[in-house]
Amino acid sequence: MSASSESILEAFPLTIRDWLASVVPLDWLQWLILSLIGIVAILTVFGLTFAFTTVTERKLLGRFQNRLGPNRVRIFGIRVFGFFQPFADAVKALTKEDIVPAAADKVLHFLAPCAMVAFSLLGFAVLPFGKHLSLLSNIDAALLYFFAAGAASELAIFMAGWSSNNKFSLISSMRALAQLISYELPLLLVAVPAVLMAGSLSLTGIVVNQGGDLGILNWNVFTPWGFAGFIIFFIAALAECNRCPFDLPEGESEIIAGYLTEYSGFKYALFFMGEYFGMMSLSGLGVTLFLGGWQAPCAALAFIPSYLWFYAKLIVMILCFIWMRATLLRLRMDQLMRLSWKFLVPLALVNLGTVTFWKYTADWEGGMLVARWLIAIALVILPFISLGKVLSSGLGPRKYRYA
Amino acid sequence: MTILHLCLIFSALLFSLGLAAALARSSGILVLLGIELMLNAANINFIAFWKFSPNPENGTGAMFAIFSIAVAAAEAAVGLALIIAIYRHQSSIRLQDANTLKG
Amino acid sequence: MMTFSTILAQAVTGTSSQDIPFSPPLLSLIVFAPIIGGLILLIFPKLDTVLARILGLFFSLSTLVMGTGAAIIVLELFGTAPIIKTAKFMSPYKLVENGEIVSSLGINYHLGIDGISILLVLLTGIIAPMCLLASWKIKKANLFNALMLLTQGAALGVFLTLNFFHWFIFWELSLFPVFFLIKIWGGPNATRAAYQFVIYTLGGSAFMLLSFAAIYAATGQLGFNILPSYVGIEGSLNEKLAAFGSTVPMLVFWGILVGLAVKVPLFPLHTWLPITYAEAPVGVSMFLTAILSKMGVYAVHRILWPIFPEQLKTASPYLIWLALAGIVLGAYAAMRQTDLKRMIAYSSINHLNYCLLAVFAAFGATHATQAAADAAFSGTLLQMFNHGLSAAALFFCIGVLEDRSGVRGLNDFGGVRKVAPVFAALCGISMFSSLGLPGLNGFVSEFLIFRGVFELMPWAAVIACLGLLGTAIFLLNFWQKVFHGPIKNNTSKITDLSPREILVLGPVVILMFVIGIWPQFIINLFKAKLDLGH
Amino acid sequence: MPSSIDILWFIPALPLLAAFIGAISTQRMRSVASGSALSAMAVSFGLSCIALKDALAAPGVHQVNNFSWVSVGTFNLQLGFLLDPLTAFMLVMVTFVGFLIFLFSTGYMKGDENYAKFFCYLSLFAAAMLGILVSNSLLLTFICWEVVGLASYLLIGFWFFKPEAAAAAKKAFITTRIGDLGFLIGLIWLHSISGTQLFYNNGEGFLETINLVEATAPALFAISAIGILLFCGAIGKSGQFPLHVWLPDAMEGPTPVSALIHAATMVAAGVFLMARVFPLLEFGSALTVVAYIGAITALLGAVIAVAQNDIKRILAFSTVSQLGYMMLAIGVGVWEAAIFHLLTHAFFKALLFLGAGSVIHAAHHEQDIRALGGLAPRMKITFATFSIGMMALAGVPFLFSGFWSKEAILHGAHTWSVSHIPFYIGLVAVVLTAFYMTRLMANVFFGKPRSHAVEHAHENNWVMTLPLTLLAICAILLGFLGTPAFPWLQAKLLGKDLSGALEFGKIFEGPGLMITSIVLVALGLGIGWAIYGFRKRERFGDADPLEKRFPGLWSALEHRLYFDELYAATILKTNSLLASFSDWLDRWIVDGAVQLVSKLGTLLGFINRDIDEQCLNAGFNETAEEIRGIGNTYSKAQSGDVHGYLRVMAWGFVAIVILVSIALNI
Amino acid sequence: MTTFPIITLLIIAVITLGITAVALFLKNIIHCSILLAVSWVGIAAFYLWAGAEFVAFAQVLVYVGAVSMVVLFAVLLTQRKQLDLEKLTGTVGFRELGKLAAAMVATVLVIAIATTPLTGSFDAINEPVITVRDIGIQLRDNHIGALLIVGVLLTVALLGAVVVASAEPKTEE
Repeated sequence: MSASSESILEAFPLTIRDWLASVVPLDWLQWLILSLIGIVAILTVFGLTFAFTTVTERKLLGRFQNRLGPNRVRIFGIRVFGFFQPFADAVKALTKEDIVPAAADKVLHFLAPCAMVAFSLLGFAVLPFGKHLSLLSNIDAALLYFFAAGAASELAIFMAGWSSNNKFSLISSMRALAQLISYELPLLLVAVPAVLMAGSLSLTGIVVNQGGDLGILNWNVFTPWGFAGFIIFFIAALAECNRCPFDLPEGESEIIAGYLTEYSGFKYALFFMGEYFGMMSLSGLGVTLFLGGWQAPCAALAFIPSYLWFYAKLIVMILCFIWMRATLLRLRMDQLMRLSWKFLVPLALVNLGTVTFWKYTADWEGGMLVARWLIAIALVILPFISLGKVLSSGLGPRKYRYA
Repeated sequence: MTILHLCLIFSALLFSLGLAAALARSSGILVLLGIELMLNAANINFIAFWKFSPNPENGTGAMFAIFSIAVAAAEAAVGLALIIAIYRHQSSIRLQDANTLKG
Repeated sequence: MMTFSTILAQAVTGTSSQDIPFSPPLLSLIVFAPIIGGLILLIFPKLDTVLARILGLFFSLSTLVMGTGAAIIVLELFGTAPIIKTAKFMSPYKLVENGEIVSSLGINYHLGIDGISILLVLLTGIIAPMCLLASWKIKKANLFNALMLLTQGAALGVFLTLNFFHWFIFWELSLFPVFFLIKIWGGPNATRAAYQFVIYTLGGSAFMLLSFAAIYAATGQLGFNILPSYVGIEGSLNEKLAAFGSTVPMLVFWGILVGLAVKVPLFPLHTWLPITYAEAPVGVSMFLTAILSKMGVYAVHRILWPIFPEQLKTASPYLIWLALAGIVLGAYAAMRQTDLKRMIAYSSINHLNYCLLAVFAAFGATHATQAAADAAFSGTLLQMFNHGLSAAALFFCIGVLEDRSGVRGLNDFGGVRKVAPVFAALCGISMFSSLGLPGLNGFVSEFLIFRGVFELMPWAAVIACLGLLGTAIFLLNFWQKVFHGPIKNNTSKITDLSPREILVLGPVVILMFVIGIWPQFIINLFKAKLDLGH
Repeated sequence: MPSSIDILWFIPALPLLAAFIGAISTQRMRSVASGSALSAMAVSFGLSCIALKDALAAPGVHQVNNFSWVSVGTFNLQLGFLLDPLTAFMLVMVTFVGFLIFLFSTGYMKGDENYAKFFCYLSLFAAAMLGILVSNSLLLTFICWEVVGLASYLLIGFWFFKPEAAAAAKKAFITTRIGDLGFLIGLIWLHSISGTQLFYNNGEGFLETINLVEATAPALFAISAIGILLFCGAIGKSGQFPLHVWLPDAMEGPTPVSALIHAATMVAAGVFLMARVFPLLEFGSALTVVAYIGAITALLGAVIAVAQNDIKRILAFSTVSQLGYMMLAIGVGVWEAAIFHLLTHAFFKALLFLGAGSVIHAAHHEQDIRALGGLAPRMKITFATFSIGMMALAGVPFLFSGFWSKEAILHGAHTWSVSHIPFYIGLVAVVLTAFYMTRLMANVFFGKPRSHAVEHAHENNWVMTLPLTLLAICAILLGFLGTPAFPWLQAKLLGKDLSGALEFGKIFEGPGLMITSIVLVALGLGIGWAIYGFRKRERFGDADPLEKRFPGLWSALEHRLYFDELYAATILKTNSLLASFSDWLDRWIVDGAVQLVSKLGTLLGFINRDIDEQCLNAGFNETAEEIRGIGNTYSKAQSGDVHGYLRVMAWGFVAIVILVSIALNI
Repeated sequence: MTTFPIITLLIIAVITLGITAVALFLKNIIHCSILLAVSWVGIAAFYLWAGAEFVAFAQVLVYVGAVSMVVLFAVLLTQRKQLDLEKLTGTVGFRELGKLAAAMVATVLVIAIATTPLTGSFDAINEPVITVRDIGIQLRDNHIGALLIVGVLLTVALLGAVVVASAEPKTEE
C-alpha cells in the first residue's frame, strides 16, 4: 500500500506514524505517543460531535415540532443560529452544585457516570475510521471486543440506578438492564452475517470486504440479508442507546428521569455524554458493518478522504436517530420485550440462514443469480410477513374510546 | 519457580477464595458466585497450561476455556433461576433455610 | 468437485474421516428423537401448551429432516458404490449401526436402512407432523403430542430395526400410546375400539412371537439380515424347523402371517379397523392408516418375503383370495357406510390389500417374468407411500368437516364446495388420488400393481378391477353428497381452511402431483434394491 | 430452430399452464384466467399449424420423441410424443374449435361466480385432449384419457349446486370409467405380451411390430381381445351403445362445455384412439364388433333424437348417432373416412351447439323446443349459421361438408366384404337425421314465439357470433378437402398418393350411391317439413303430431328406450346388493365371531382375577413394607444443608491429599 | 527478557485476588457483585496476557455483560423488601469454619503446586499464538460435536431457567 497513489489527506496518519518512527527511537515510547495522539483525537472529534449533536438534535426536534429550538446563545456577539448552545450548557453544568442524596451509596454514585463515559468510549478503539485510521487495527476479534466493551456500560447504568437509592432510579435501571440485555441479542446476531461474509471478526476486514468495483452496491446493506440486518441493527441500536421509542429507562412521565433522577451538574452531563458516545460508537459500528465503513460510494468519489466518508455516514445515522425520536411514540415495557424476543431475534436468526444461503450460492450466475436474489428476498420477506401476522393477530387498530 | 507456577498459584488462590465464599457466606447468590470463581480458576489453569504447552497452535486449552465459559454461563443462569424459585417459596435466600428435603 | 450429498454421505458414514470426523448415529437419532421428545413432554406435563405443541412438532419434523438426509445418503451410496452382483447375500442395508447387546443370544442392537425402510421413514416424516398439525387444537395437547411422538418413534423403530428382538419391542410399543390416544380422545365408542384394537393386535403378535421363538430355537439367530441366508441352502431354516415336527415350518409361517395380517389388515382379520379408525381422533386415524398399517406390509417384505419364500409360494394361491376379498368387499362395504370415517377406513382395507395382492401374486404365480415381479413389487412399495398420503389427507378432510360441524355422516352435508372452495379443491384432489386418477400418485402404484398382477395371475387382476370400480363409485358418491348439491344446515357452519390446515394439506397435495407426474423420483429410492435382484 | 416434434409437448403444456393459472386465480382475477386460457389456446393453435406443416411435408412418417417414465429393475415404462398427419389434423381441429369455444365462453359465462374456475377446467380439458392427440404411448393416452374424463366430470358438474348436474357428472364419470377399466386391462395385457406400449418407436412400437406377429390362434385371440378391450374405452368415451347413457345427461353442463366436450373433441377421442390403433384392430377380429356397435349406435341415437324436446338433448343424441357413423367407418376399415367425418362433424356440431347456446342465452336459458319458436327473424346470424350446421349434419349435398364425409363412410360400408347390414342401418339413419333436424329447425326458428322470454330475444354480441360465423364457414369449406375427386385429406392421412388410384369401378359405383343418399336426405327433409313445417306448433303444451299417431312408440323414444331404467334395475341393483352383502358380512359374521371370542376371554379373566387377589397379592404386600422400613432408616443421612455438604467435600479433599502424600512419602 | 511479563502477571494476579477477596467478604451483595465484575475483568486481563484474546473478550462479554447482570437482577428480585444483611452473614462459627476449610485447601494446593517440578520452556510470548480464524476452524472441525452439544445445553439451560424462575400463576401477589 504505497502512499504515493493516495492523496496527502488520505495518507496523513501514515505520514505521522512514519515521522514519529524517525524521531522517537524507543518502540514502546512510539506506541505510547501514537496511542495518546489517537485518544486525544478521538476525544476532540467526538467530543465536538457530541456537543454539536446535542444542539442539532434540539434544533431539529424544534423544527419537527414546528418551533425554532435554541437560538439565543451568542459568543462575542456572534449568534450562529444558536450553535454555541453546547458551550453555554457546558459552563452551566460545570458550575452547578453537585448534589448527592444522603441515602445514596456515595462511592457508586460517584463512579457510575465515570464508568458510563469510560465504557462508552472503549468502543471507539476498534472502529476503523479511515483507511489508515484506526486505533487497534490489528486486533483480531475486534467485533467481540466492541460488544464486550459495550456490555460493561450496562453495569454503569445499574450502578447509577441502585446507588441513588431512589425507587424511580432503581426501576429505571432494572428496565434499562432488561432492555439492554434483550436488545444486545439481535444486535449481535445481525452482526454475525457481516462476519460470515467477510470471514473475519476484524472490523477492518469487514470494511475491506465491502469494497470493490461496484462501489456502493458492494455494501452489505444492498443485499437482502444486509438490508434486513441493517433495519434490525438500527432498531436494536436505538434500544441499546435508550433512544426514543425505547427510552423507557428515562420515561419522564412515569419515572421522572429514571436513573438520572438523583444526578445533577457535571455528573448529569457526563451521563449525557456517555449516552451520546454510545450512540456514536454504535452508529459507527452500523456504518462499518452495513454501510461500507469508510468506502466511498463510487470510485469517482474516492478522492475525498476515507475518514470523511465514514464521518458523513456516521452523521447520517445520527440524524436518523434524531428523526426516529421525533417520529415515534414510546413503547410499553411488554411491547418492548415482545418486539425483541418474539420478532427481532427470530428474524435475526432467519437472517443468519439467509446469509448462509447467500454465501453458499456466491457462484450462481445468470438466471441462477436472479433465483438467488429472489430466494434471498423471499427468505427475508416471508418470515417478516408471517411473523408479523402471527404477532399482530388479534390486535386490531386501536380504538380511541374517549377521543 | 517458573511463570507457570505463578499462574497456577494464582489460580489456586482464586479457587480457594471462591471456595471460601461458597463455604462462609450463606446467601445463595454469593455461594453461586463463589462457584463461578472456582470455575474461573479452572479456566485460568487451562489457559496457563495451554500457553506453556509444547504446541499451543492447536488451541486445546483455549477451546476448553471457551466451552467452560459457555457452560458456566448456563450454570449461572440456571443457578440464579433456582435461587429465585427458592426465594419465592421460602422468602429467603439463606441456603441454611433450604433444607426441606432432608431425610 | 464434491457435491453436497457426497459430503453428507461421507460425514455420516465416516468414509472419509479426514475431512469431517464427526459421524452421528443417524438411524438411532431418527428413531430416538421422537421418543425423546415424547418423554420430555411426558416428564413436563405442565409445560405451556403452545410450547408443547411446538416442541412436539419440532421432534416430529426431525424425522423428515433426518430421513431426507438419510435418503440422500442412501441414494448417493447406491449410486456410487459398485454393485457386486456375484455376492449372493450382500447386505442391502446401509448406514448400519450394529452394537452387540447379548451377542451370545443373537440379540444385537442392529439398525439399518434400505430402499423399503427409507420410503417408510420418509412417509412417517411427512405424515407424523401432519397428524400433529391436524390435531393442533386438541384438548390436553401435551399428553396427546407426547403419545403421538412415542407412536412415531415406535413405528420408526419397526422400520429401521434389523433384529427381531428389538423389532418386536418397537412393534408392541406402538400399540400402547395408540390405545390411550383412542381411549382418551376418541368418540363415544372409543373404549371398545381401543380394547378391540389392542387385543386384536396383541393376539396376532402372540402368534408371531411364538413363531420367532421357534425360529430362534432352531437357529439361534434373530437378525433379519442373517435369517435369509438360511434359505435354500444345506441345513436350511425349513429343515431345522422340520426337526421339531413336519408341520412346524408351515405353522411358524402362519403364526407370523397372522401377526402381520392383523396389522395390515388381511380379510377376515380386519374387523378392528373400521371401528378403530372411526372412533380415533382425526390425527390418530391419519397416523394409524398412514403409518401403522404400513408396518404390516413392511413386515411382509422384511420377514415373510426373505425368510419364508417357499411357504409363501405354497400359501399364496389361497392367500390371494383373501386379498381379493379384502379388495372387493372393502370397496363395496365402503359403499354402504354412512359414517365418512368408516367409509375411508374400508377404503384403506381396499387399498392396502392391493399391496398384499401384488406380493401374493408374485409368489403364487406358476410362471413369473422378472419384469412383472419387479412391477408388482415396486407397485406395492409405491402403493404404501401413496396410500399413506391420500388416506391421511382424506381422514384429515373428514376431520375438518367434523371439527366444523360436529357431525360426519354421509348425508349430513351438501354443497360444501360452495362455502369452502379451497377445502373442496384440496379434498377433491386427495379423493381423486385415492381413486387412482392418472396424473396423481395413486394411479402409478395401482398401474404397476395391476401390470404386475395381470401377467402373473390375470383373473386376479380382473377381479380386482371390481375394487377399482367400487372405489370410484363410493368416493364419487361421497363427493357428490358432501360437496355438491344445495347447501344444508350443517354445511353453513363450515368455513374454509385456515392457513394451518392449508399448510397440512398443501404439501401433501403437491406431493401427490409430483409423484403422479414424476414417479421415478420416489422409485429411485428403492430402485437400487430391485436392480440388485431380490 | 428445433423441429416441431421437439416442441410438440408445448401444445398440451400451454393449456395446462393456463389451467394452473386458472386454478390459482380468484374471481377477482377472472380476466387473467380467461386471458391466459385464450392465449394458451391461440399459441397452441399456432404451434399446431406449424406441426401440421411439418407433418404434411412427410406424410407416412411417424416422428417420435420417447422418454422413460418409470424404470425399475427389468421393468420399464416409456412415454412419448408422436407427430404424424393424423395427430396434426386433429391438433389443428381441436385447438381451432377449442379457441372459438373459449372465445364463445367468455361471453356465455360472463356473469358466473366461478368464471375463473370454468376456464381452469376448460384449459385442463384442452390440455388433456391435446395430450391424447400428441401421445405416442398407450399409457400416456390412458393418463390423458382419464384426465379428460376428470375435466368433463368437473365441467358437467360445473353448476354443482344443481343436484341433476352433480348426478349427471357422477354418472358420466362412472360410466366412462367402466369403459376405461376395459381400456386399462387392454393396455396392461398389451404391455405384458408385447413389452411395450409405444405406438411407434423406430420399428419397435407395437403398431410396427404387429405385422410381424405370427397369426396363431392364441395370438389372434389375445390381440382381438385387446382390441375389443381398447374399444371398451372408446365405447365409454364416445358414448357408444351400450354406454351411451351418460352423454345426454351430460347436457346439464354449460353449453360451451357441451359444444367442446360432447360434440367436437372429447367424444371424438374414442374415434381417434380407434384410428390410432387401427393396425392392431385390423390384425384380429375386433373390427367386426366395432362396425356393428357403431351401426347400432348410429341408428339408436337417430331414433331417440326424434322424440326429444330439449334442444341440447337432440343435439346430444345426434352426436351419439354421428359417432356411431364414425365407429362404423372404422369397423369397416375406412378409418380415414372416420377421421374425415370426425373433423367435419367437430366443426358443424360445435357450430350447432354454439348456435343452441346462442339461442339459449338469448332466450334466458330456455332449452325446450316447445317453448321456443319464431327466432329466425330475431336472431339472423344465429339462424343463418345454425341452418348451415343443420344442413351439414343432415348431409345436404355438394355444398356442405357433412355430405362428403358421410358419403365417404357409406361408400366404405358399402364395400365392406363381411356384411351389408351396417350399410343399410346407416342409410336408415341418414333419413332419420334429416328428419329430426328438420323438426328441430321448424320448432325453434319458425312459427311464433311460445314463451315470454323468446319474444324479447335478440342477437348476441360479437364474441358469440364471431365463433358461429367462423365455424359456419369451416362447416362449408372443410368438405372440399376430401371429396372423392380430390381426396387430399385421405391421401395425407394414409400417407400415400391416391390421386392416381381412383379405380374405374369405384367411379362407376360412386354416383349411384351418392344419388341414393341424396334421395334419402331429401326424403328425410321432406317428411320433416311435411309434419312440422306446414303445420307449426301453436302452444307450448301441444302434443307432437307423431305422438298423437304412435303414443306407445313415442313414449318409449321419449324415455330413451328405457335404457336408464334398465340399468338401474340390473347393474345398479346388483351393485347395491353386493355392497349390502359386504357390509352385512363384515358386521355380523366376521365381527360376530370376534365378539364371541372376546366374551370367552372375559370369562377366563374373571376366574383368573379371583385367584390372583386371594393368593398372590398378600405375599407381595408384606415384602414391600419391609423394604420401605429400611429406606426410612437410611434417609436420615441427608441433612439438607448445602454448606454442610460443601464443607465435607473440602475437608475430604484436604484429607485425601494429605493421606495420599503420606502414603506416597512425598 | 522475561521480567516484563512476570511483573505484568504479578500485577494482574495481585489486583485480581485482592479485589476478589474484598468482594467476597463485603456485606453488601450489590457491592460484592460489582466488584466481582471487576475481578472477572482481571481474569480477562490474565487471558489477554496469556495471548488468548478471544477467550478474554468472551470472558468479558459473558461474565461482565451477562452473568453479572443476571446476578444483579437476582439480588434485586430477592431483596425487594429490605436489605436484610445481618441475616445473610450467618454465625461466626459457620463463617470461620468455612474460611478455615478454604484456607486449608489453599495451603494444600499451593504446597502441591510449589513442590511440583515443571520442566520445559516458559518464555512468555506476548503474541497471540492462536487467531480467531484458527479457533473457528478448530471449532468447526475438531469440536463440532462439543459445539452442538453446548448449544443444546445452553438452550435447554436457558429454557429451564425461564421455566424455573417464571412465576407460577396466582401464587404470587
